[in-house]
Amino acid sequence: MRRAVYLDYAASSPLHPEVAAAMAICLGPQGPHANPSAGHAEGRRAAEAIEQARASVAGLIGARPESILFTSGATESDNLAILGACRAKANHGGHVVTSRVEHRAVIDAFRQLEREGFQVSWLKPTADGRIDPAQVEAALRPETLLVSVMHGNNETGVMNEVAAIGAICRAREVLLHVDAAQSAGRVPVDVAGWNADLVAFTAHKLGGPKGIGALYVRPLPRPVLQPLQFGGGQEHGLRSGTLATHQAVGFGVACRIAAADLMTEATRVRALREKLWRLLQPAAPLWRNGGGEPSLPGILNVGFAGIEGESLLLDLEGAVCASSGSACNAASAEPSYVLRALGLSDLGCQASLRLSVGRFTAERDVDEAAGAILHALERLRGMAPPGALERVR
Amino acid sequence: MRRAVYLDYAASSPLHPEVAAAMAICLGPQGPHANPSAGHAEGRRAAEAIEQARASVAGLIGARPESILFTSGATESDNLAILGACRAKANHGGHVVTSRVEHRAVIDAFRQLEREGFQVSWLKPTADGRIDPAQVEAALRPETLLVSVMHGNNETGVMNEVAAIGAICRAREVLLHVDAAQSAGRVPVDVAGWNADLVAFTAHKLGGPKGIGALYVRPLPRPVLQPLQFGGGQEHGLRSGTLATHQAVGFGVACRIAAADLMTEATRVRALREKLWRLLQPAAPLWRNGGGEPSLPGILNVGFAGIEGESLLLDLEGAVCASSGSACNAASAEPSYVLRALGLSDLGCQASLRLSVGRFTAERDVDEAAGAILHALERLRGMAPPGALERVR
Amino acid sequence: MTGVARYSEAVRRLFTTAPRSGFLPDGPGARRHGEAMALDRAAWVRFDLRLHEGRVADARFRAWGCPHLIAACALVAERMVGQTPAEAVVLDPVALARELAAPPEKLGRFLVLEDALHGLAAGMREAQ
Amino acid sequence: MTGVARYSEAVRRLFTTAPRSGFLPDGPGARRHGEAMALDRAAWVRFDLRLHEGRVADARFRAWGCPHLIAACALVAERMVGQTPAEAVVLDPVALARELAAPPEKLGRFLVLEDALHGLAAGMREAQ
Ligand SMILES: Cc1ncc(COP(=O)(O)O)c(C=O)c1O
Ligand SMILES: Cc1ncc(COP(=O)(O)O)c(C=O)c1O
Repeated sequence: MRRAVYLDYAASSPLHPEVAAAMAICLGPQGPHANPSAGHAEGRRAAEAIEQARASVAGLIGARPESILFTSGATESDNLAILGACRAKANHGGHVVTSRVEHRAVIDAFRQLEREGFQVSWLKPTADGRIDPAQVEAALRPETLLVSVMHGNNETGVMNEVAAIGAICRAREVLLHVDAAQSAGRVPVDVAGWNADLVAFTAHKLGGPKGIGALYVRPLPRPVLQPLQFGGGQEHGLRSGTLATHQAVGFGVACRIAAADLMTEATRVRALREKLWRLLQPAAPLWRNGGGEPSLPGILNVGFAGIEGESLLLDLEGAVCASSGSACNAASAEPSYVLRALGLSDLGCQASLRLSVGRFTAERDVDEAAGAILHALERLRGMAPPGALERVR
Repeated sequence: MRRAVYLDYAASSPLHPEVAAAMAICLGPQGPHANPSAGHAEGRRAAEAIEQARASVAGLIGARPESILFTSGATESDNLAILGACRAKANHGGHVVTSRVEHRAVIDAFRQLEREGFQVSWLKPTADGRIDPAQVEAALRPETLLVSVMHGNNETGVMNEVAAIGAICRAREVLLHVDAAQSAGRVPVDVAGWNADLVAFTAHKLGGPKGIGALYVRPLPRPVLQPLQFGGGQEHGLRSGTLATHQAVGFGVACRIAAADLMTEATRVRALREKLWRLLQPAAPLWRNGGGEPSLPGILNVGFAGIEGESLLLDLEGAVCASSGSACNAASAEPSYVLRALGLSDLGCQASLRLSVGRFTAERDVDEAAGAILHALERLRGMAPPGALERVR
Repeated sequence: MTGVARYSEAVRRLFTTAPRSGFLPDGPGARRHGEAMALDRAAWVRFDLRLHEGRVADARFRAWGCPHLIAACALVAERMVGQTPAEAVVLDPVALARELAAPPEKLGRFLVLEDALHGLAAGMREAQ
Repeated sequence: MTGVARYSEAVRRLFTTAPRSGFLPDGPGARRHGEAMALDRAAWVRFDLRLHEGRVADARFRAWGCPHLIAACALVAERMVGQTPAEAVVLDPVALARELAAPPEKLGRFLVLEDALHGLAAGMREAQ
């Protein structure tokens, strides 16, 4: 039996076989099993593997290895950047800026800042889902400490002009944090060109293992961070805890692979996505959520009139793995706050499906998936009460 | 060439081959690569693998799966327990109790609490390195929020009577956190019998992978925790971030293996350690740091008069991997605060070596290591200025 | 501490095969329908019945909503056939939710199903 | 962001072979020694020399301390041989630390080594 077509790269990307192989060696009998903090030869062997990985991770985003801090994932990186920088700067409050379409890891870190007495300006996206640099500029105050804006959105794929925002922040000496979890390894990321102070990303969105991420910390001027967790003093004391050698190695290999053919792969993936969009046209009435450019190459968010997302996903089971809204809160049935912020109705959100393609998606997968989706839509719409096509959108 | 004898199990334990195999399957082409938060079939397959692992992890410490929260390691677990419970209880202060011989992950979390306005009572160990339950009782105040005491010490192997401390805390309705990073999987851990509210441990000390740990959270009454990182709401919202399926699976297998022969393995390892101690006797003058019972089976901390630890470790390179002081701050040359707290002089600390044995240590390893150590001691003492044997201890 | 969202075997079967979904075929007797909609609760349900010789001779449903709701409609339509009109419109939504192992937050949708049956009952009373 | 503690090849070789460590063998000429100890800085160094015909005819060291210190002592002892007493006791601790790629926090130990040479110089002056 053929496995379901995996169109959920935005939630997590399958591990690259070369990454799996490198990790297996690391975990194997001859691998560096010692604690990389240990001073002895076996410990140094582990530390060297980690430093090599750090160089590969840094290379992907145009940074120096010293600027990369390993974490457990983008959630931790986002929190360390946002909570860490703000807590280090001000004990009881200050002004910070972010948007309504960030990932929960950012949104919820800012909500925590609010509880700690900070004032948050929540920027609304434009109709196409973007944060206008002028909006950021208008939100800044003399006492603003930090701006956090994502590079590519995890639900719609919409990308922000981070460099323009960075220039504004730099001119006003406000820290800029960028959540690049969806974009790193999928489109070029140039932390220096952005003028970013902090950039979060994660291995499992780019072919690496789950459970390891990175935070880029600008070297000059280096923002001060209060750690989230204290202890052995690893990662310059900013992120204590035994480093996971095999995880770092896997992350490093994944970054090297991603960097090697970034542009050709982005072009290929983008073409697949557009083909999928074309193949779905017979299912009109349908619409695209945040389809404008620039966009991440792999994400297609489509709304289908008259459809309820949970039933669509179950109908697709065995044929297509996809996501309604963000995978991170798939458990909750709440309509996506990202799509709501784009002006979609609750029903429109419920009628939407996120299809995301990536490195191992082939033409044939897209053909098969489109066929299965058209079939499911026909069945469900056929089952719906008369008028649903007009009312549910 | 034979590899150096690995006597640094307290810093990190080599991965069990069965753990490596289970992880390799998980990371392989047929493994559950999807995001375990995703609602589709592939996501559920990953979530099921994680839940199975959670049950194994819970089983090791006599807990129910619902009481286990996955983290990135014991450092995070300790911080989440200590900072999380105290911040949730009081915004600006309160009284807490811990000891001077805790791991840095605990010490530094309490230092952070001090900066946040909490008052910390730092208990001194008895001469043999233990925290007397009566000391804990004496330190409690009406406003005490939390006590944190480790089960087994990572440098000396000395074990505390956690159940007695738990009974005291329960009677006074004070939360008890136990750092069981060194003991879980090595000696029986019974969180219910201890009356513990929070218990931290980590996979890589018991044959599992680095980068994943657990926090046991008592179900009834369940202590309230403020998360360290916010986001997608995984782990009941207490620890957001995509769960790493392969890491959880590896942790689960390691716990199952450890639980299967806990007592026989502890007995075997203890006998090896005592043999090592006997074999080192020709190196007198020497002494044992915290040698009293009860102790973790695998740790032997020995001081050798006239010796400087860094030189001893380099001399042993290629023959024995061991640690002077705690592996977590091997980089710093500061004398171990744990040994200092036992009353050792700075020189005595510098003259001390932590030798830790474990699952894959064989008799022959101990014989070989003892030979190499005796040889190194003879050479270094022969090189020392006259009087060093008397002065350095 | 992760909850794994699941559907019971019954829900999967009923949702996948969706027996009695769609349009009511022609046949002898009177046609009745009942409909209820609560878009904010993500439920929209319609039942179409043919009554013949004092019994439900045939029944169809149409629904927009989650798999549990669709499965519930299929089950209700199935059970109606052969019942008297009075029997057909009686429903214990809580028991139904339990039977289909629906999570508690979905009970609101089952109440919409119940409303559609009430509409059906009203229509049948009027026709009497 | 992890620093990997390392020893240079020279330090490893000098530490492992420790040439000129131990006791000074008998021989013609005068024996001199210099010693300095700073246990709080983890350094204790002693040099033993034999002077013959206005030169250092033989030299030995003993040391308690870290590998960098032991390597430095070995290097200094080696270089002394053949030098005049005045040359033998001259040392630039900073240059030596650089030569052995010792981390900056270890400079204090090299100053103890320098002190031992000062002691040696004092002993030689007295003897003159
Ligand atoms: C934009 C964005 N930020 C942050 C995250 C969190 O990443 P992780 O699950 O690795 O913590 C994700 C993915 O879940 C994401 O898409
Ligand atoms: C007693 C104790 N607590 C906590 C830790 C921290 O564990 P991890 O490195 O997995 O964060 C360790 C080991 O380093 C330990 O020995």
